[in-house]
Formats: sequence, C-alpha cells, structure tokens
Amino acid sequence: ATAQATRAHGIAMHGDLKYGPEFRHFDYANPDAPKGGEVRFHAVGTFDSFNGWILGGVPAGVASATIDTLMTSSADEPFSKYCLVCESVELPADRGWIVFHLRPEARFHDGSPITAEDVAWTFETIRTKGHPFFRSYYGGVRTVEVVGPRAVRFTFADSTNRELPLIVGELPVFSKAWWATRDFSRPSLEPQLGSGPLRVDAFEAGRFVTLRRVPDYWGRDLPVRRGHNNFDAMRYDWYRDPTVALEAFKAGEYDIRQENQALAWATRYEGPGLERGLYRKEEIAEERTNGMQGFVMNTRREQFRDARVREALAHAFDFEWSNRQLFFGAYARTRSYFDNSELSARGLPDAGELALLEPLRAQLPPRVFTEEYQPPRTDGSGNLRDNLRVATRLLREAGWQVKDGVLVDPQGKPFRFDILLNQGGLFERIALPYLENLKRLGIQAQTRLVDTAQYQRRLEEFDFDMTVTVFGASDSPGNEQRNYWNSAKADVVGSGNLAGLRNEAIDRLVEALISAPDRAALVTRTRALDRALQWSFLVVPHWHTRVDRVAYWDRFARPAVTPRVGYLSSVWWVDPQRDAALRDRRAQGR
Amino acid sequence: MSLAARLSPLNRRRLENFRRNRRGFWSLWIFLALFAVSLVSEVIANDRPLLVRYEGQLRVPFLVAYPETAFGGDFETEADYRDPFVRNAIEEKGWIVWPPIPFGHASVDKDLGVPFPAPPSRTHWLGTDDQGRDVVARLLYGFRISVLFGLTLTVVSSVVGVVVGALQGYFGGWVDLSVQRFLEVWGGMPVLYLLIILSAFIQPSFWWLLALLLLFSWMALVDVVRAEFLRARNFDYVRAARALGAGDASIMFRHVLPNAMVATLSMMPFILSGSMVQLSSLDFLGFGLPPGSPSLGEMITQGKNNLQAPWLGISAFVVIAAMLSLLVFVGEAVRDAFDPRKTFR
Amino acid sequence: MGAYIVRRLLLVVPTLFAIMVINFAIVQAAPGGPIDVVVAQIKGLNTDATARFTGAGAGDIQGQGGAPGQGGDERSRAGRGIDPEIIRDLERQFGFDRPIVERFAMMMARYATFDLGRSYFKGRDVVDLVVDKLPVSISLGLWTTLIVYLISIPLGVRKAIRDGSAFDVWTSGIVIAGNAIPGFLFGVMLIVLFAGGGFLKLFPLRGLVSEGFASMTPLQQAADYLWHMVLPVTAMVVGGFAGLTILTKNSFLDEIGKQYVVTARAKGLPERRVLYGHVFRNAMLIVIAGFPAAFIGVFFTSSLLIEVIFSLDGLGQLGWEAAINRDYPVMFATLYVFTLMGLVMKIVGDLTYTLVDPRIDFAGRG
Amino acid sequence: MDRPLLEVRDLSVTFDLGGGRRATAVDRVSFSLARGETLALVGESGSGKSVSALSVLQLLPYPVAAHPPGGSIRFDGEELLGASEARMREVRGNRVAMVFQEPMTSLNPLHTIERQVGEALVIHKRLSPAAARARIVELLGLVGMGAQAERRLGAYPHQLSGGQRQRVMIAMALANEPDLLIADEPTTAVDVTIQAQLLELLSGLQKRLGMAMLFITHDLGVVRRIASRVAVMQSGRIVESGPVAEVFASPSHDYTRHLLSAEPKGRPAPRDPAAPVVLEARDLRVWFPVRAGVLRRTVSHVKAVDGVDLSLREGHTLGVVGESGSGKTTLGMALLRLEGSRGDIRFSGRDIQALRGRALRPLRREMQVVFQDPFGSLSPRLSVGEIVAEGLRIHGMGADAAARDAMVVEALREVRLDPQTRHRYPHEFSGGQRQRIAIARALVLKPRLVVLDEPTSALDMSVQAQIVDLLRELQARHRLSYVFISHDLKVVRALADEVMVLEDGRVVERGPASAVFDAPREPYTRALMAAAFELAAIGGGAVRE
Ligand SMILES: Nc1ncnc2c1ncn2[C@@H]1O[C@H](COP(=O)(O)OP(=O)(O)OP(=O)(O)O)[C@@H](O)[C@H]1O
Ligand SMILES: Nc1ncnc2c1ncn2[C@@H]1O[C@H](COP(=O)(O)OP(=O)(O)OP(=O)(O)O)[C@@H](O)[C@H]1O
Ligand SMILES: [Mg+2]
Ligand SMILES: [Mg+2]
Repeated sequence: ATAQATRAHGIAMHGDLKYGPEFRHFDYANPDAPKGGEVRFHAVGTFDSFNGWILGGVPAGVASATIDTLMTSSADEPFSKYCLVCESVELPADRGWIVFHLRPEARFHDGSPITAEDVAWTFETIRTKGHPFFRSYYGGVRTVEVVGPRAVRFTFADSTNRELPLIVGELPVFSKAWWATRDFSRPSLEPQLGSGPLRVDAFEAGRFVTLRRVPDYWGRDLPVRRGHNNFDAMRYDWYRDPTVALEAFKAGEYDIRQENQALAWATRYEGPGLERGLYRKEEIAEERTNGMQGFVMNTRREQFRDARVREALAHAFDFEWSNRQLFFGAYARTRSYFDNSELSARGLPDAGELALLEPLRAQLPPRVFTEEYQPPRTDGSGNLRDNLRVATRLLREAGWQVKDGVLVDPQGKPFRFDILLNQGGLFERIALPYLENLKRLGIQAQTRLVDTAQYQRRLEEFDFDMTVTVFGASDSPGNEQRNYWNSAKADVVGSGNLAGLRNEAIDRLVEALISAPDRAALVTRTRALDRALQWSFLVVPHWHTRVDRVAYWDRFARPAVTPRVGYLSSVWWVDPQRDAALRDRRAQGR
Repeated sequence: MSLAARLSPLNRRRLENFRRNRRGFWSLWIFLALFAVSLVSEVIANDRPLLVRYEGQLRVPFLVAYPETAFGGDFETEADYRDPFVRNAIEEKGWIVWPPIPFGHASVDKDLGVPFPAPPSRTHWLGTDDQGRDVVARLLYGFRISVLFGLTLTVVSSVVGVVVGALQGYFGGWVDLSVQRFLEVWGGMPVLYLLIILSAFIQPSFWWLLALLLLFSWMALVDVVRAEFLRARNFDYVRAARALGAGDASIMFRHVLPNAMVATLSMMPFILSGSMVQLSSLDFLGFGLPPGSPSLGEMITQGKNNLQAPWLGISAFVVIAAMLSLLVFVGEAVRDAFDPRKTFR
Repeated sequence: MGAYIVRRLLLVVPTLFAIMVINFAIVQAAPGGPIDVVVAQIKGLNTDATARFTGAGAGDIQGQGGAPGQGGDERSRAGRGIDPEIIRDLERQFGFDRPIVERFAMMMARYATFDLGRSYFKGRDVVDLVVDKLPVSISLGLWTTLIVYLISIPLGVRKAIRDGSAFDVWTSGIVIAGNAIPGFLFGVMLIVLFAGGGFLKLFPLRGLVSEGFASMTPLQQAADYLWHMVLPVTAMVVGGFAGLTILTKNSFLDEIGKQYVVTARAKGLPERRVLYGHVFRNAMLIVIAGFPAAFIGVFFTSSLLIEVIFSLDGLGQLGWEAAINRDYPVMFATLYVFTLMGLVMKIVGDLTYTLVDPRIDFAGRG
Repeated sequence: MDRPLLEVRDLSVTFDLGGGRRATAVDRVSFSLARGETLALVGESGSGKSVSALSVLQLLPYPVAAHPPGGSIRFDGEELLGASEARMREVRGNRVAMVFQEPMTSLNPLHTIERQVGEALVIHKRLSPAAARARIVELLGLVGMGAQAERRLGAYPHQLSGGQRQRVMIAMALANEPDLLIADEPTTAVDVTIQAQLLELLSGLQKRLGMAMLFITHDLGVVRRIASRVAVMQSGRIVESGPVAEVFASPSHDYTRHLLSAEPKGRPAPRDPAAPVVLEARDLRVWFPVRAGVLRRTVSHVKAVDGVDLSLREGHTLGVVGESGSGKTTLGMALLRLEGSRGDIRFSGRDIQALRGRALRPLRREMQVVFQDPFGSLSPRLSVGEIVAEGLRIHGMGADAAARDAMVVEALREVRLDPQTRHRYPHEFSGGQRQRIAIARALVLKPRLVVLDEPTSALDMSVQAQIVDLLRELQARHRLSYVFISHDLKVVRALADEVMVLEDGRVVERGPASAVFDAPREPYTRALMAAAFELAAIGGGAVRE
C-alpha cells in the first residue's frame, strides 16, 4: 500500500476512461427518456430460486438487476468500470490493491445504508458459500478489509492481472443484516433485499417475474443511471421450449426478443403481425470483440500434428456456401482470434509487432512475417474445387496419399477422425457438408454426438480429434490466453489448451500480452499473438455476427446513439404514441 | 394357386379368409411393394448415376466407385457426379443416365438457389430439409431403415416376448416368480446410461442400436401373454390336450397360443411403429443413428424445428401414418384368417 | 393366496436391491459425472438438459451463456481454467471422496428409511422436488389415461360390432393417424393454431393454471385449470387411442361369438349390457394386465416432451434433467421410489387378474 | 285357442362354410305350438333341432347363418324372422326363455351364478337386489339345488358340476315365468331323481301359468311323460309329427320306427374275473378349497371326492352313478391325474400319483378320457380332423400325415360322423356331433383304459345304441377297460360289469351291476333306481328289455 494511489470515479483496464468525472450521462442513454409503461421479456428454461450466486437451484438471472454492484460498466467502451455503489476508487499504479469508497446515500430498499461491512461480508460469503465458479473468479484476491465505515480494501495476490480490480468492481452488495437470519447456501424463492433500480414485484416460480421500478431509488440521478430503467415494470415470462416461445412472441405475449439463429431470423418471424407492421425485426449493429469460433483440431493426435494438414483441412470448409445456404448470409467470416476489434492482426506486422516477433522468428511459421492471414475463400457456389486442389497438394506435401479413394499415410494408415459435438448445440447441420468435402480429399470423418457431461469430460482429458469451440476474447485479453495457448497447459487436465499447442514463441507472446503496460502495447502484442496463432492453423475458422437481431412489438423508442454492445434494453423506453397506435391496431385486428 | 392346393383344407380356409378381408389383403401387397421399392432405393434415388458412357466405355457408378481422375478430374477419390465440373467433363465425351431422383439421402443440393429448407419444386418434389437434402430421397431411405429396424425388432422381440410370457403363464409357480423377478431387474436397467456408455466407445450404428433395443424391447409383450396364459391354462381343452399326452410345448403353442394371440397380434403393428418412434426419439435426444443417417424421426425433429417448412413434418407424418395403417390392416386380416367364426358379408 | 402375496412382497426387497445395485454400477460407469456438469456450467457450456430437442440456446454461435449470476458478454473469463482445489471441494461436497461401495451402502441405508437426500443442482430435497412436480404429472397422467380409456374402449367395442363397416375403417384411419403424429409435433401445431400469433388464440400457452389462480372462486379455478389442460392433454392423447382401440376391438371380436354371449342375449339383455356386462370382463383381461404399467408410465415417462412444449414442470423433466446432468441423488431416489411403486403395482396387477377371472391362480403347473 | 302361440312355417337355415359353400341345416320346417302345450322335438343328432330352436329367438350366428326367404316364425301373431334387435330383446328372456343344450359352455365363466340368474330378473322385472336374491334362492331350490343353493350363490360356473350348471340354466330360463320355454335337452346332465323333479316342476308351471314348451330331447320316456305332441326330425326336415301317443303307437316314417326301436339293449357278456387289475385307487380325495375375503383365504372345503377306493380289471367296465354333484366327474379326472388329488392311484400296477408330468405322458396313450363337456374340451381354433389326429401325432402313431388322416376318417366314421366335415371347426357341429368327436378322439388312440364321462347324453337313441355297440365291440376286441360315468342307468346297465354309487364324494354302494340294479341295498340307490325305472314305466311299452 505504499505505491502512489489515484482516486477516481472509475477504472479503465488500460488507458483512460471515456467519460470524465463530470460526465452527466452515458452518450447512449437519453436522460430525458419518458418513464413509464410495462415491458415484457421472455426467458427459456425455468427458475426456482432467486439466489444466483450459489450452486443449487435454477436461479432467475434477471433478479440480479435488483442488486446494485460496486461499479457498473459502460456499454460503449471496452472494459471500463464506473462507480455505482462506490463514490470513488483508490488504485495504486501497480494495481496491487483497490479501495472502494461507498456513497453515503447508497441504500437498500428498506432504507438501511450500504456499508463497507456489507461489502466485505458479501465478498467473503460469495467466495466461501457461493458457486465454485467464484472461488476461481476471485482467486486473485488475497484479503478484503474494512478500512472505514464506507471504505473497503481488496488486496491482490498477483498484481500483473490488470483486470482484477474491474472484476472486484462487479461485486454485488448484499445486506449483511438481512442475510443474518437466512442461509445463503440454500436456494430460496424469497427475493433478497436489494438496492438497485428495480425490485421483485411479483413472481411465480418457473413462470414469471415482474420487476418494478423503485420510485425513490437512491441512485436514480447518478450519471451512470440516467436514462436507464425507463419502464415502470419489466415482466419476464419463462418458456420451456424456444419454438413455443417464438410463437408466444408472435402472439404478442411479450414485447422484445433477441434471436440467435440465422435460419429462424430469416424464416420464422413471418406472420400477420409482421405483415401489418405490428412487430418489427431489426438488426442492431454491435462492435463487441469476437473470439474465435471454429472446428479446433487436437494437435496431440497424430493426424493433426502437421500444420500443412491442418491448413488443408481449413481449405475443405466452404464458409461462403454455408453462409448462403444455411445462414441466409447472416454471418461474417472469422479470420482472427480477436475479430471485430482493433486487436486483430491486419496487413503485415508493423514495427512494434516485428520488435516482438523478430526474436522468435525461428519458432514461428515464416508466413507470419510475409503474409496477411486470410481464411480460404470460395465463390459460394458450393463448388470449392480450387480449395480442394490446394488441400490435396498440402496433404501430399505432408506425406498423405490417396490409395483406392482413401487418404493414407506412408504406412498405409487411413486418415480418419471424429468431430466431437455436444448434444446441446446443433452443429451437425454445419458439420455434415464439411464431412462431404473432406470425403473428396479421401478423409473419412464423422461426427460424434455426446451428452454434455461426457463432452466436458472428454474435452478435459483432450480425448477428441476435432470439436467446435470458442476461444473467447474480450476487449482486453489477459490471463485466459495463457490458459488457451501455454505449452505447460497442454498437459494440464481441464485446461483451455484444447489444441494442444506447444510453441515456446507463442508462450512468450502470451506472457508479453498479459504484462502489457498500456492499451497501445496491449493492442500491438495481441496482434502479434493473433498472427502467430492464425498461421498455426489450429482451427477451421467459423463465423461471427456483427449485429444483434432484435424483434419487438412496435411500441418502443431508443436513443439515437447505439452503444458498441449493440442491443441494450435498459435504455429503451415506451413511446406513448406508438404504444397507443399499436393498441388501436391490435384491437382492429380482432 | 399351386400353393393354395398344397395347403390343408383348413389353411386354405384361412387363406381364403385373409383374402376376403380386402383391405388387409391389399394393404399387404401395398406394404410389400413399398418395401420392395425402398430396398432398391439405390437405383431410385442416388447421387451416383446409374450408367455413364465416357470415352466409349460404359460405367456403372452406382455400383462401382470410380475416381474422379477416371473422368479427367483432379482427385483420386470417388468422383462427385453432382459436381458441374465432373458432369461437364463426362458429357463432353459421353453421356450420363441418372436415377429418377438424382439425389442420395445424404447428398446436399449445392446448386439450389434457395436457402434451406427449400420448398417443394420440380427438382425436389417434397422440398429439401434444412441441410439441403432431398426429402423424397430421405423418406425413401428412411423408410427402409425404419422398416428394417422395426421389423427385425418386432419379430425378434415378439417371438422372445411370447415365449417368455408363455412359459411364465403356463408353468406358473417358481418359473413365474423367478422370471418375473428377472424381468423386473432387467427392465430396471438404465437404458439411457447404457446408451451413453455405448456412445462413449463407438459411434452408435444401426446394428448397435438394434441390439441394444432388442435387449429390452421383448419385455413389452411378456405381461400380456403371461396373463392370457394364466387364464387359458385352466381351460378344458388344455386339460383335454394334456389328457392326450401332449407335451407342454405342444399345449402352449398349439392349443393355448392361438387362443391367446389377440393381444400380440393387435400390438404388433404398434410395436413396429413404436420401435421406429423409439429409434427416432433416440435421434431426437441425440443418442440415435449417426448424424446424417436418413430416419423418419430425424425428419420429424426437423419439422418441429422448422415450422415454416411444413413439408418436412407432413411428409414424415404421412409416411409413418400410411405404414402404420397398412400394418394394422394386415394385422386385422391375419386375425380374421385365424378367427374360426369369422365370415364376411 | 395369502402366502403368495406375502412371498411376492418379500421378493420385492431383493429385486429392488438388485435394481439399485445395477443402476448404481452402470451410472457410475458412464463417462462424465456431476462434477463435469458443474465445470461445464462454469465454462459456460449449455447444460440445459432439454437443449438437444428444444434447440434452446443452440445459436449458430456457441456458448452464449455466461457464468451463473452474471450478465454481460465477457465470455473470455470462462476460459480461465479451474483451480483443482475447487474440483476437490466439489468432490467432497458430492461425497466422491469415499469409495464407491461405501457410497452405495450409505445411500441404501438412507433409502431404507425413506430419507431420499438432496439434489446436487437444485439444492432441494428430492422429496420436495417430486412433490412439486406431482400436480403437473398427475394432471397430465390422469386426464390422459381417463380420456384414452374412456374413448378407446367404447370405440373398440363399437368397431368390433361393426367389424368391416365403413365406420370401422374411418375410425381406424383416425386413431392410426393420431398414433402416427408425434405428440410433440402435434403439441407445437396446437400452439401455433390455437394459442399462437398465426391463427386463433383460444387457449393459454403454458402452465397449469393462470397467474391469478389463488384469488379465483373454486368454480373459476376449475374452469381455469381445465382450460389450461386442453392443449397439453390433447397433444398427449392423440397417440394413445390406436393401440388400446385396436386391442379392444380384437379382444371383443374373439369373445363375441362365444356361447355365453348367446346366453346373455337370450336373456333379452340390452346390447350394452351384453357387451359391457358380459363380454367386457372376459375380453379385457389383457387391458387390465397393462394397467399397472400404464399407471406408472403415466406418472413418469411419457410426458417429457409435452411438459417442455407447454412449459409444465413435471416429473418427466425432472427425471430427464437429473439423468443428463448426473444429478445422482435425484436419479437414484426417484428410481428407488418409482421402482418400489412399480413393483408393488405389479403385485396389485396380478391380484387384479384373480379378481377379474377367478379361475386364475399362480400355482406351479406342468 | 284359435291362434297358436308360436307358429313356424317353412323355416330354413343355411350356414356359410367358407369358400362360398353353404350347408342347409334346417330345411323348410313347420310346426306350431299353442298356449300351455308341449311340443317335443326329437330326432337324429345333427338333424337341426337346436338350430330350429335358436332360430325362434334369432340367436344364430348371423350372418354366418341365414334364413332363406319364404320362412316365417310368428310368436303371438308377431313375425320374429327379421324383427329388430330391440323387439327381440323384449321377447327374449321375458316372454320366451331358452335352456341351452350345452350348459357347460353357456354360462358366463366370470359371473357368479347369483348374478347370472338374477340378471334377467333385474332387466325385465326390475326387482330390488334383496327381492331378486330371495327369488334366486327360490328358483335354485325349485331346480333341486335346494340345500346348497344359498351357499352356492357366489360360486362361479367352473366350480359347479355339469348337472348343477344345467340346473342353473333352467333356473335362469324360468326366472321370468315365460310364455314359451324352449328347452334344448335340459336334463341330460342330471340324475334321474332330479330329472323327475325337474319335469314335475315344468309341468307344474305349465299348468299354473299356461306356459308352452318346445322340448328337445332324446329321451323318449321324457317325451311320453311331458309332451302332448311330438315332431320327429331327420336331416333338417320334420319327417313326422302328431300327438305323442299316436306317433309312438303307430310310427309312419321309417326313421321314427328306427328311433323307437333303437335302444341300448342287453347286458354285458360275462368277464374273466381273474383278469389283471388295470386301475386301482386307494383312499382318493379331492377337496376344493372354498375361499373368502380380500386375501382369499381358504375357509372350508368342498369334498368332491372323499376317500374313494376302486379297482378295475382289464376288459371290465366300472359304472359310476350317483346324484348330480356327487363327485363323479372329479373322480374321473383324478383317476387320470387331470385333477390334483391325494391317495394312491395305480395304473397297470404302476404308481402314477407320484409321476411327474413328463413321465406320465407316454402313459396317456393308454388311458383316455371323454369329457362331460365335449365343447369345452375341443380346441376352438383347430379343425376337428386336427383334434382327432392330435393324439396320433403326439404318440407317433401312423406312419405319416396321410396315414393318420386315414385313421381319423375311420374313427369319425365309426362314431357315425361324416368324415367330409373334418375340416370344420368344433363350433360348427351340433352338440351330439361334438360328443362323438370327443369319443372318436379318445378311441382312435386304441387305449387300454377310457374314462367316459356322460358320453351319450347328447345322442339320440339310434346313435346311442351304435356307440354302445362300438364300445362293446372294442372292449371285446382289445380288452379295453371303461370307467363309465352316466346318469342314464339303461346305458350303464347295458355296459357295466360293476357299479359304484357315489353320494357326496363317498361310495355308498358298490357291487356287480346285476346286484346293484336288481337288488339295491342302500336307500339312496333304491331311490335312484326307482326314479329311473318308474319314469321308464310311465313311458310304458317303448322301453323294452
Ligand atoms: N373347481 C371347483 N371348485 C369348487 N368346487 C368344485 C369345483 N369343481 C367341482 N366342484 C364341486 O364338487 C362337487 C362334485 O363335482 P363333480 O363335477 O365331480 O360332480 P358330478 O358327480 O360329475 O356331477 P354331474 O353329474 O352333475 O356332472 C360339486 O358339488 C361341485 O360343485
Ligand atoms: N355354425 C355352424 N356352421 C356350420 N354348420 C353348423 C353350424 N352349427 C350347426 N351346424 C350344423 O347344423 C346341423 C344341425 O345342428 P343342430 O345343432 O341343430 O343339431 P341337433 O339336432 O341339435 O343335434 P344334437 O342332437 O346333436 O344336438 C348339424 O349338422 C351341424 O353340423
Ligand atoms: Mg342340439
Ligand atoms: Mg359331472
């Protein structure tokens, strides 16, 4: 605690905050938005508990909106946190600890103030009694101490992780007094005492929850809250079956829904309501950093050891055709591990990157320095003869030959592999045409569908040839990259190094990335890593979306500025005119 | 007719009765015809041509795998005749004879301009599924798999089930008690987990699933057959047969069984359709045939997931309903044939 | 007979034990356990057991779900790996730190006193969970069974009398078509047609009763409940008629020509009385034979998909989720209870035989 | 009485035999019946008596059976042929009641006798349960089930003896005091004392209520006693009819003459008293448990056979007589180990009581049985040919199927059945024909011992005489031994060397046939004999020695 600490209204992961201390509201929120009205959402599944922080019960996630967190994030900048329950934070340059100074006016819904004691208690409780997830999530926090009635300090074990202060900032604050008579480790359907802009108004387990705006919410005029939470009531209805849920939307059972399937988006919203313009479909642009989704190859397997083979396999996947025929052209090809962001490698390495890469040249694929990586492209006709020719050549170079229609290695062993798929996903549709293409190379591949528990077990033990995975990326990559790529992790059961990558150069790049001192360095180092990964051909890259697909009944308005996260319902409001018009038109329809 | 002549007069009478149930009689023929057709699906729906003439030589791609290089192509693997490149190459120096439906159950129609699932059209009479595969072809192959699966399962499990039920009901006592206990334990096996375990080691194939379901499906009939036998063993004609010195097997299967067959016979079509449904629900739950296999169940799942494409669900439903009706009618005709009191108006 | 019943009841114990041993062994042998599910949850994999057939969460882009209690899209965090210490903690919590035999013995000891334990994932006692789901399962089961039996049997009888007539043919057609429609597809169709946006909106989409149920008068409550039952029960029964109808028909055809039926007619009994008073009991032994199984089945298995479609929380889902998520306490406890019930029902069923047909006994013969 | 109560004109019945063939069972039969009158229908077995009777109530298996046009059945002026079901229902059981020929199979196996008898009362008379119950007990008493009536109300048909079932049928028919009673051989399974009592009852009712009766029987003594007119049937036609005395005194048709003269005659030839013993039983007991309560615990026993000793020598015939329900059938079954029993049974010196089913099987060829209920003992889905051939097949007799078929044909011919009909199912025969099928099935195996349980009850005199001759001849030729159970003392006298009288499961008298018949010792036997021959005496000249 000797380092010089700065006191601020927020923290950025790197660099500066977009909004200064005097900011009035987020750009993407309309401070004059009219309040009122009711909005209905849906959820798929069920719930039987409001305690989402433990292992046990199926929590109603929406209830977390009733509890304010220490800090909140801004939807239009990468990785920044602004004070909410806290008034300011104190953070030394080395980020070895953080002190949160709480707002004196912060209150629970019963009027009791939020104290540092509450914060510390919450943290300890979640860490000891909460879902095991939190134990690893907060693993980097060594101690938490109350340093004043409204000040609490978290000390970190490892100061290289720049993200930890932000993570701690996400901590919700529970009322210690309220919990004193209750058991935190058991799921419960008693809505807990909150402090946020909303409170649970009514609910029926597994069926619906209505959140109502707290009229005298202590934080309603905070800049971070201005223009937010404009609805008087938010109702969430649970459906078990997504098909039925969609029908319910079309029947006007609820107002807003987001779609994650291109096919459904293109075809299943048809109906009288859409024709009459009662509800609309809208694609809201988003600029979130995308990770890499793809068919990842397990390089521990004999077949996939050679990068040329892996490159060949990537050539057999016809993204353009799949996109056209299966996705209605909805997706963009993913080419980088940090796609849709400034972090992704583009063009040839610049000086900064070269400085990093040059010393490692020997261990890196030569094309890192000479070429910009682009995934193989086709004309989308379904005919990818050219790519297959390339693939055949690459395979031949790697020592594989076609004998009697079957691709074999010099010992005559045929090229076979399985694509391991989780039953929860529906990737067969994509995998099957790919298998057809592979067949033309003489590769006998098949899909293997297993249940989630088994899938998980096999991933952990790296017992698969190829599977679909996402190497998630955030706006500020960090430790997770070590888990994904580090050579040491390749042997650690349960690690994220699914590909089994063992490359010293990449290990170094990852370490450099994690310890990037500032945003500029982070960008450079991430790009360098991206290149190295791209040219390692660990995955057959998939796709990503650059829009949020939102369908909604036409009674809402939203601010002119769209945040970079895209769809954000908390800044929408009910437009009284449209609302009335819609009501009239629906009445006519009967 | 020569067959009829060789039959005993009683069997001739049964055959006669069977024939006189027109509905059942025709159902049998229609079913057999459909099944026969589906057995030769390969020449009806295939993405490999029946005949190709190339550089003066005749080739039969649907039987023999020719590498693409044989037609001047690039790859040494089997030619993809749907590929325009291959097609053009061949047509330049010969001709191609396609089957009536130039798609296999797994062939994706890549040239189709419309996104999948595509509605019925001239090329795809019943449209395509959500992976661009021809629905007719899939129905054809799916019917074959389902019927083969169902018939095998039904026949084997009926025979086993009837025999076990008969033994239990006929002998009673300790035989009954111990077999019943065995059944209870056997029936209490966690089939789902056996599937999970199975799928951990191998790709569940047609034969594996058949074997696994066979292990359990025979129990369906045991209880009813046992009940019938428990009752019938007290009848006077059973006593009479015993008085004649008939062996237990003879009594069971000559005297009791024909009079205790109602349940078995009525349930048989449903066991068959049930086993198809079982197969499809395995698909549905993700433990079924390998992805991509043509099955009626998979088609129905797609139908549910693609409500905007009603041709999927409806096609599969029509096929299942038709098959079930045919089988039920055949079952009724068989019943009639063995009913001593049956006559026709 | 008394001795027979006692013997049967005593045999329940070893049978039940054998079933439990086998299940325990097989389930443990299956790859993947509850800890894997927790880990999958932490890593943001889709652990919704019904996802496979509902397509829930199966977007074109994987892993949209975050960690529990978290909003936001910061998927990368899940990639951070899990401390082995946590796994060990979980093992302790779930009891996997003990040898398997000991675990089994402890479980059976508890079950013997009907202490059924607590779910790994739901955090509640299994008994509570089951009791919670019973209204749905019983509603579906009861109405379905009632309707199927009340329609199929008279229909089957009528078809037997009019064997070969036009009526016989078209009713066969209908029940068979009903049987051929998969219930879940039919359920979705019903929703689209009668509860959805496309067409009519006559029935509620989901649930067992409306929200304001508690504040209704009993009459309204009954109406509301029935109103909610219409679609799910319809979807469940369509497939159920065929088997029973055809079975009834064939059984009746077998009996109807017998001498005692002529005797009954000679008494001048009305046709209904001949059929239901005389033929019924003779013909329906096997239907009664199937009854205990149907009874148990109705409670447990048959409704999973319908429950999902109509957002009803029943035992079907509970069981399925438990199986897929390896929620052992729920699995084994329900297995234990349902098997026990099933075994007892079987005895009841056998005794019913002797009531239906007093000639039946279970003594050894041959 | 101007208008007859029942008038049948030109009634024909045809049966569909499958394959487009139809057989005419009844051919333009006409008869009429006035109130209070009794018409006896006699005739050859299979001549269409039962079918005619069933036609009246429209109870034939239509559409297998059909009435060719031209016929008419008028009951009380109303046409019944083709009448609606609803109309028929009012007639059946209420105004016209029927006793079926085969009581063994005609009762609903799953209903108690209380329920079966009471049903007609409830339907047509709407009696309260208590009143119905009282009436049921009364009815059962009337038909001679007196002592056991109340106790046996809850019994199921399979727990009753043949005669008991028959009496239940009669009680059922009489329940509503019908205008017309159609009785198809109503007394075949009861002993003579009860027969006398039943006939008494019927004529009493007839006098009291003016009930008319269509009485089908083979027993000409009964005809004489109860009927005023008689119609004689042969091959589907009525060949002669008229007042009983007239017809019997001066029969005009050949068949009638034949019928009147045919009679099982004579006494068995003297036997070798030292022949080896074939069958021996010591202290044989069959006790049926009587169960009650939910747990169906045994509360008492029906002692159907209670300590019977017997021995039968080769080539001898043991006649077993006794009141209906006295345990004759049960004894027969027990002797052949078809009913569980306690006590010793030795067949050819071998203890068969201890043999397991499998070891017993080869012996089965040598010991055969003719069941009292032939219909029930024939597998319904096998053809008659198959049924008769079954034993041959099992015991490997006859070189091949063709040889066996030839043996079947021969056996059927011996029992006077048309071998052409062997491809039919059992239900397509008449009662008497079925009885002969059962006899053929037993005899075709050339056994050493046959238990014959009422083997001639459904046969007319001419066939009966032939069957008796056949049995005698086979006995002479193959040294067969018979256990002959019958109520028909004339037949017993014609066949038996030794007679055993049963009462309530115990042997009350036994001895050489002549001794028992001519000088019965026990009062019970005396009553039996008296009833039998008194009835015969009323019959007068027709029964000749
Ligand atoms: N299964 C049974 N359970 C109980 N009682 C029975 C059973 N079978 C027969 N009985 C009784 O045993 C007694 C003897 O029956 P059995 O059939 O031997 O008489 P029977 O002498 O052949 O009479 P009948 O001349 O009327 O045929 C009867 O009172 C009958 O009711
Ligand atoms: N369902 C049937 N199908 C074919 N033929 C039948 C059928 N029922 C009866 N018959 C035939 O009709 C004829 C008359 O039978 P019916 O029963 O009237 O004879 P019966 O005079 O009563 O003889 P019995 O004295 O032997 O009882 C018999 O030859 C018989 O074979
Ligand atoms: Mg007759
Ligand atoms: Mg008897």
